[in-house]
Amino acid sequence: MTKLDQSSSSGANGSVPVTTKKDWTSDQEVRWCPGCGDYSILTAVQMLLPELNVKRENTVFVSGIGCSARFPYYMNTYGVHSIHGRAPAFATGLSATRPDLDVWVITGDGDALSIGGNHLIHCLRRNINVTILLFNNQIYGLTKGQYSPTSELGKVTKSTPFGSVVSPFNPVSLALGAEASFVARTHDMDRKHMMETFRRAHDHKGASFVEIYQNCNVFNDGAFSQILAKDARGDNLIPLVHGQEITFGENKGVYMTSSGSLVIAKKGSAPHGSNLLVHDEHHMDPSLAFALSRLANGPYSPTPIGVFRDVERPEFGSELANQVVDAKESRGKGSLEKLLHSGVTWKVD
Amino acid sequence: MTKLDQSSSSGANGSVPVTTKKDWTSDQEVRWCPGCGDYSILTAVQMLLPELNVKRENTVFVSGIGCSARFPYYMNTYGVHSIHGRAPAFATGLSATRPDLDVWVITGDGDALSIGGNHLIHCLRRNINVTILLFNNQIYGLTKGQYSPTSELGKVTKSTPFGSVVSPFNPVSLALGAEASFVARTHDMDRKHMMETFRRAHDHKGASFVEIYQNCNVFNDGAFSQILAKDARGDNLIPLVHGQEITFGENKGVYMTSSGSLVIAKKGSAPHGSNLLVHDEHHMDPSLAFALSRLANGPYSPTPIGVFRDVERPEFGSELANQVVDAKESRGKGSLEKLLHSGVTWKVD
Amino acid sequence: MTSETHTVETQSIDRVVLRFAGDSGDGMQLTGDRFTESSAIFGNDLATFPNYPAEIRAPAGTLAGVSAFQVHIADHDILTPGDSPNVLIAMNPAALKANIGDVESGGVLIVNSDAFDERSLTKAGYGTNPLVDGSLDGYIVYEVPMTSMTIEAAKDTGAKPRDAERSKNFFALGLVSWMYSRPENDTLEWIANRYKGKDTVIASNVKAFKAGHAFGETAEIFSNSFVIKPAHLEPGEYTNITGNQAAAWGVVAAGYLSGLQVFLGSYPITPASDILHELSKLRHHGVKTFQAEDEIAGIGAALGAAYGGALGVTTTSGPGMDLKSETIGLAVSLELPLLIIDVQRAGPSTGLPTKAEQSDLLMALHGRHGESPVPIIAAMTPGHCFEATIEAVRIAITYRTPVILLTDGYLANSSEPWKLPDIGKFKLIEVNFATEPNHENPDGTKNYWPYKRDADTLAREWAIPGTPGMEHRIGGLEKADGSGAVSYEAKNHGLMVELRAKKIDAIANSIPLQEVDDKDGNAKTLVIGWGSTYGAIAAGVRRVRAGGNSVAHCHLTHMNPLPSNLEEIINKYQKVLVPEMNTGQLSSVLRAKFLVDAKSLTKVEGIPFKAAEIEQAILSCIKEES
Amino acid sequence: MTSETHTVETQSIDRVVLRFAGDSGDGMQLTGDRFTESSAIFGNDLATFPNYPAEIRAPAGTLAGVSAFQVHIADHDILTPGDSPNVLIAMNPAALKANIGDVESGGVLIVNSDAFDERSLTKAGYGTNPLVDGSLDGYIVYEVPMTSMTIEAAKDTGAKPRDAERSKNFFALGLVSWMYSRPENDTLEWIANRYKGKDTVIASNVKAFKAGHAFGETAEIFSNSFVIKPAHLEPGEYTNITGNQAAAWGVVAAGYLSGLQVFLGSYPITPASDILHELSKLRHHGVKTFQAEDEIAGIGAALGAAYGGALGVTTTSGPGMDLKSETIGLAVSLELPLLIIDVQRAGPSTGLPTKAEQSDLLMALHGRHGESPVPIIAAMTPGHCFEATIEAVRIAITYRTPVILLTDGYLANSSEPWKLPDIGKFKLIEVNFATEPNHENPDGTKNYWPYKRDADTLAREWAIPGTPGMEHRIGGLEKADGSGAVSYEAKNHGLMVELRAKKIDAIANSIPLQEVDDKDGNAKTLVIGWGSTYGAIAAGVRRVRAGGNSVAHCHLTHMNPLPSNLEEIINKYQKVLVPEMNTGQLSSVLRAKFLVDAKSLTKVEGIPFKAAEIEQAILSCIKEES
Ligand SMILES: Cc1ncc(C[n+]2csc(CCOP(=O)(O)OP(=O)(O)O)c2C)c(N)n1
Ligand SMILES: Cc1ncc(C[n+]2csc(CCOP(=O)(O)OP(=O)(O)O)c2C)c(N)n1
Ligand code: SF4
Ligand code: SF4
Ligand SMILES: [Mg+2]
Ligand SMILES: [Mg+2]
Repeated sequence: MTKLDQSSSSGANGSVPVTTKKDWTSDQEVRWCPGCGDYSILTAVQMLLPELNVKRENTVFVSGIGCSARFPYYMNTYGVHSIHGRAPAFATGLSATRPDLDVWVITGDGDALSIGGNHLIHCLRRNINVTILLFNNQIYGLTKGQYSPTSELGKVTKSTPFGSVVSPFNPVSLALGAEASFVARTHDMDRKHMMETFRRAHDHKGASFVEIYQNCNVFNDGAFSQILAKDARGDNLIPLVHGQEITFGENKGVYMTSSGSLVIAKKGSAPHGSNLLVHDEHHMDPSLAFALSRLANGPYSPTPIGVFRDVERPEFGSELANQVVDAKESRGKGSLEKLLHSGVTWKVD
Repeated sequence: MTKLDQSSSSGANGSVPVTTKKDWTSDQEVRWCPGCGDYSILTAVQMLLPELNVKRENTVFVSGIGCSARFPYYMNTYGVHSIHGRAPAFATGLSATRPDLDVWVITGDGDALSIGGNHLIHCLRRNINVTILLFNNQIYGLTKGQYSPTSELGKVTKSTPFGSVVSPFNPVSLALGAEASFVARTHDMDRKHMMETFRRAHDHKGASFVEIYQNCNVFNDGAFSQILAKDARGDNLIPLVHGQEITFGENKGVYMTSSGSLVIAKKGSAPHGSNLLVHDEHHMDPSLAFALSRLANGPYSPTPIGVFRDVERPEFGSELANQVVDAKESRGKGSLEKLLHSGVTWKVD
Repeated sequence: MTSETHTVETQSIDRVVLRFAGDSGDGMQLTGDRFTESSAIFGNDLATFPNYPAEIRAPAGTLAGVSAFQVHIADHDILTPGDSPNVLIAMNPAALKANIGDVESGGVLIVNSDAFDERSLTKAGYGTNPLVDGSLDGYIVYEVPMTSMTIEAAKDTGAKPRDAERSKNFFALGLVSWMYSRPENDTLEWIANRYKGKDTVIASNVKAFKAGHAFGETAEIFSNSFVIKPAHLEPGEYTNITGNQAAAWGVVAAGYLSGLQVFLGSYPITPASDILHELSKLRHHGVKTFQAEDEIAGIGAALGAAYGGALGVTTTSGPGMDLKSETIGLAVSLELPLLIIDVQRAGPSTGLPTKAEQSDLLMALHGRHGESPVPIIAAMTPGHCFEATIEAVRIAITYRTPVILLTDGYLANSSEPWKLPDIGKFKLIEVNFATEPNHENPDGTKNYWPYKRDADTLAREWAIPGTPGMEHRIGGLEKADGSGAVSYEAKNHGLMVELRAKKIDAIANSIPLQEVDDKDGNAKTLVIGWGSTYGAIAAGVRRVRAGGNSVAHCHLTHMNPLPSNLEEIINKYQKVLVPEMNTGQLSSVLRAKFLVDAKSLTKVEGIPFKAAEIEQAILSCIKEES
Repeated sequence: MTSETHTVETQSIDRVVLRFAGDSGDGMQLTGDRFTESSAIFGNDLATFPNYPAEIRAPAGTLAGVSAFQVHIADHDILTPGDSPNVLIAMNPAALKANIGDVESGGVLIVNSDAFDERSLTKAGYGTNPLVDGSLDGYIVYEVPMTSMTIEAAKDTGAKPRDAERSKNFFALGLVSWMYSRPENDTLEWIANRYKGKDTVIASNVKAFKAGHAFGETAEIFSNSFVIKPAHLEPGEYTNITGNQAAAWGVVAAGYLSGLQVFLGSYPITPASDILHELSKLRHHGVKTFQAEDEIAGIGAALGAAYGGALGVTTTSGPGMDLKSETIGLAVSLELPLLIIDVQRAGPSTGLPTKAEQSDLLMALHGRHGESPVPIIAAMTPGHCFEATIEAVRIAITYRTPVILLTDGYLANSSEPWKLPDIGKFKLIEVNFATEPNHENPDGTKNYWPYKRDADTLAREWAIPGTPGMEHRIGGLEKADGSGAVSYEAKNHGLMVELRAKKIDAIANSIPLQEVDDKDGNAKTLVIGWGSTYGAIAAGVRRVRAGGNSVAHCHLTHMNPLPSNLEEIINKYQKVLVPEMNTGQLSSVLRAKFLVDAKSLTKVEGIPFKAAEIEQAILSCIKEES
């Protein structure tokens, strides 16, 4: 019988072998539709991992159910394809007991925001040490095309043949409203941006939340084309870079007006009294990050991408581990013997 | 066999008899602990209802489980004490099929934000026509004192004897992040403010969300005393009034700085370039309302009360009803006969 | 291809089982559906079995990606989609490999020979080409270069070759339509309709279809075409219907029959989603549908609607049933009508989402904490889903109780010609909302007691919001008998548990006596089945009888309560055989209730029984008869 | 009150059943607990039964607000908290009214006469004062002005009268301690400890306690005090333990025995919350606890922890079990160890949250979609919850399976003197994580197949993250036997369903043979029970035997699989009686499995059986013996 010492963080201490994308690729045939945006996300992750100084055996991908949720099968790491919506819950227990592991959560817009919405917001609030990649294709792919919580108002799908009558969530706003300490957005057409965003998310201590605009070419093709078509990107992607003024396209920028609202304007023609905003990821107050998330009500007009928020706050697993250490120190390490004698006892002879 | 015509909104059209608080009070003995804040909320609602021009038979209170969830038993209206966390789901089906009813959802911080978090945010997003009163006592009352999603970091309870290690939700921020069209906060020490807030919530078309600071004098006594103690209120409650400058206490106000952050300052000593904020409930962009919700990270420092946001957007039940009307118009009213013949048919003789 | 016409004989046959198989992307379900529909209109009896492997799209050409559609057409009434196909149409090597094992020996294989290149063979896991290595010697093989002929046929349509190629399923359909003498025009019209607005697609599909048809007629490789005469079905008007569609229509019909507004709260899940889709289309019938955030909200909203006096319905499959269990318990306690449709799929957990199983019966009976009995109905055939749904709603409304309707993935997607029911034959479902106070207080005032019961049905009197003077509060806590006030009293709880159980048991008084099919009255072995195994069991029984033996068959639709005469029936037979697509769930119920040594025949492979399997099992029972 | 001491006789008795009853706010649970503990330390055998009515605080003085605590103390080993109290201490009219019906006729009533004013009598629903209207004539009534004497006693402590009044439970405790000759010092120390820092409270409690004691000694109304000698319990060290505490300790012990980190993911719910509370205190034992957002997250996190190699545990009651069912199914499919503790309460739905029932057995067996068998263990007594928990964990780890442990609200809160187990007697629980590849590929390379099984146990080889070279992916989709890769293959699914079932059945090989208590070997009637009815059944059996009759008793702990010799045992008897606090759940299992005509004795009233009820039922069986 072999017992593994789970407390030693072999990931951080042991020497990490040099790997390539291939080492992180499992032998399973990838089963997404040809042309699906999931492929490029997979590639970005498989290309990033060799750069992260982590070991395969200390890496776990946990997913729910959905097309995106097949992701773990394609990674040559530990992986769990759990049940619909519950990946954050599963990952919480794993991360809380195994701080030595790198835990990634792979989820879809239905998985994370419909059935799994509660686990997601609590995972963010608690700042569980996991990296959450939300593949947002604004549709249910796996179940063949029903609308999702990110589908636009009026969307016609199998379950809404007369058009959906409800407004979508803005995943970034929701995450910020749920106290998330790391919130970012990227998209499946830009591998470099994905890799950089995932790296930042991975390196963040606590829960990291990344919304990825992902094209489902079978059930929702072109959902993002208004902003992601090659020639649309310049005018429609607003890159967020910490410490820099928020500008994009031709001379456009994001301004804070004197009444406290954000507007997009050309340099020079911004409203009187307004200031060009400088992006501050590390602001403890999430209000500005939230305001940025409201610039666009979906991928149909200029939309910020990059890291909205990255702040430090207590992370669940470490805090729990600290309580164990502290309690052992203050009350003495427990033993079965001590446990049994911890109440009032009496002897009968 | 009597069939009720469910489409006629007797509440709005029929003449509404004059009632008093007593008419809205059921014959059930109230079973909360003496001194519980729930009593004053009950009174506020029972005093408000006679003023709302609604009928008892068209009023339904739906609750989940918790001390607060006993509320419906004390109202002489229709009422359902459902299961833990699910009141918004139940109310959704009721409201969507019975637009003639006034549906109130009574819930607690555990009921609404822990087990029921997902239903809550989706109910808000969908703008279901319900009025949600969240009794936030920052504790689980009914199960005798475990911490809740609004309990402060470090809270010592039965389930966190070493102190909680997670940050609470800010219910107002969460609701705004979930696209809520009406968001307000009030407290159990001010009947007038409660009544006014509930009235506004009731009159709003779509989902209204009201957080009520409620004292649980048995398991979390004094949770709000830092801001609600009689002598603390002036300096710690920031009343939000639409169209007015946000000021409170002695000459204090809420300012928007030039870098886009909100600060509280004395008049005259506000940061250079900052503006005293004028409250606009009806701003479609929820960013400022969100920023206001971040002024305090819990009831321990100056906290806005009143209506944060009140905007109009499509309401689920009406939209659904419209689709039915439209479809009947465009495709002709259905019948069983038509249904059976709607596919390809052939005859065998 | 020559244009000269050679003569082929047209032979009359009584039945054939065809299976179309290809890549998930090849449109096999569509092809099968279309072939089915034209056969239906032609007047054959038929049964279908779509079988797609996975929830996701597997890489083209792999075994994992194979999708198949089996259809059985006949000139007489048939019961199943057939045990083994007589004809397999295989669009690529993977489709051949995945399906060849099922084809009858000596059967016909029509293969798309263009697809048998090196790469595709390897992908399918063939070491050598089966078309040349002799491994298909026991079959009649027709190699047809479908891809190239399709591209050729479509070359004038303006479609790019890559797009044109996608019409090859219509080539296959054309060929098979010729072989089985199906009328061409239906299909041509259908194509024009379905692809309206996409002219190039219409053109290339039409060209491909005609080319396939022509190929059969002209190429000298087919010596026969066949005709299968219309079946002598009961006179009436027919439509072809799947189980999911029939269930959806059943819901709407029950809405009309009860006069209640229909509200569906549901969350998508295979293989139940099509009920949601179908009902979502029916706004002009006044149907409101709501795609909830999850299954709990789906049933929660349905129950809320029911509380308001609507016909509340929720639809799901296994994993969703797990999640609904707490709310079903609430509905039991509130005593409100609610229809829960569980389209069973293979479990446990995510299991095999597209495969059928009957493994949720015990969950339907016991899958909630506490003593919370609910009635259970099971549908037997695709068309029967309609009636079974109405019956479930009748019980729900009459007895104020949630009812679970069990169908499964096989019924859901399979279709059969379904005779449109005579609307007059359905009884109205009486709702009887309470509108007057029913209790007199000691002081002479009157009020409404929500838990006063009808003496016969034990159903409670039900008043809905909006009714003046009937305001009341109910919930999931135990209620005092009659008044419905919260009660923690010990004896009252015992009484309420008993009343709830008795009410469900009393339903047995309103359901038909169980029928037994015991042709000659000589049978000593009784086969008891339930749900979708009906066709296979009845077919197996026919075979046994055709072999000169006697056997009786009882097929249950009311799973809880069981028909009141079932025990009596069972006691008449020496042997009881219970075939189920699970590990013996009904069998254990019968054993516990009637202390009968029921023998289980189980198959838990995600696919239906074959008639032959049933036949064998019956014959072994018969052998053991004393 | 005079200070002169009158002499009272001290009479030796062998047992007494006391019930303390008062308002929810009166501290009756505390009083009962304290009396219990001092009796335990004194060496009596005992059993307790706390019974608080509602989850909420009802208005003072109403029937709904009455809280009671019953304790049975004896000089010999006893099995239950007693059928009917010999002595009732009633703090107000409501407490008297709610409990008088249970008191033995001729029993002793000690009432707080101060509380019998007009208002309180009306609140309790008394038309006339029972202390004067003669309705208590059949009892020995002691009227004690507890409130006023308490205020009087505490007047020098500085406590305001309103606060001092709250010490009146200690007055009652003092009086009863005197009556039953309990040592005073224990309690005085305990008060000092418990209220440390609140000097006024300590002072007034101490004064009240002493005043009560003195009152008994001095007031000339009590003619007797009693002594109940220590019981001859098995030698050893004892502690007084409730079922919830024992279960919590069992979890920690199992952690030590297996060497695994303990992780509890749970959501509060009555009556299970105390397990969460207890485990949350045990950080120094390395225990990590997590109050999740709901039950689904609680079990999800526990399963995640289990996947990482921790001992994953989740605790709940009925409604929470409903919600956990989907994840239990996932655990079945992942074949990971997981402990699920269901502290059963009265259902359906919210039901009676503080009352006990055994109505979740069939849910534990069948409450998930698909074929997903799980082992089930039931605890028999409060102390037995410790062992039962360890056994459940042993099975979970050894067989890589979720295990459901059933306790109930009665076990959860009742206590008994529990002999500390000899730690040496517990076997270590071998985990055997896999660390080396176990499969050789055709090309000679090796890798890890997560679904290779041990030939004996059929448990799969289990590697956890962090183990180099063992990386693998698993999920809820059906898996190929051995490799664990996703498989949609029909036969494989059948095989996996079978393997999972066989694995659970195989557990029967590792559990002890069922023991039967058939004293004289002459019994023709066998009583089979399970879970918390142990005490009542054993006591009933004793009574029957005391009456000169023979009866056998078997009490099950392993509910699934059942012990391998159970059928054989059952077949030895003519009659089988199955008493259960449900409508006959185990009974139906036994009927289905063994075709035995088991007779149900059911009680679904939220309260335990009385020994007398069991006795009666056995006697009627015996009468029918042939
Ligand atoms: C409990 C449960 N409910 C429903 C389903 C069916 N289901 C599987 S995936 C899915 C939604 C998928 O959408 P999304 O999360 O957006 O993933 P995508 O396929 O688009 O990547 C649903 C409804 C399920 N597997 N389990
Ligand atoms: C499914 C389920 N889980 C848990 C419970 C137990 N429970 C009842 S109320 C409650 C929390 C109450 O807290 P809150 O919502 O804040 O209401 P309060 O009592 O404070 O008003 C819990 C955990 C339950 N009844 N049902
Ligand atoms: S259905 Fe959409 S999301 Fe799923 S694999 Fe295909 S393209 Fe990708
Ligand atoms: S426990 Fe707290 S919230 Fe509940 S009734 Fe008592 S004081 Fe109010
Ligand atoms: Mg999606
Ligand atoms: Mg609360």
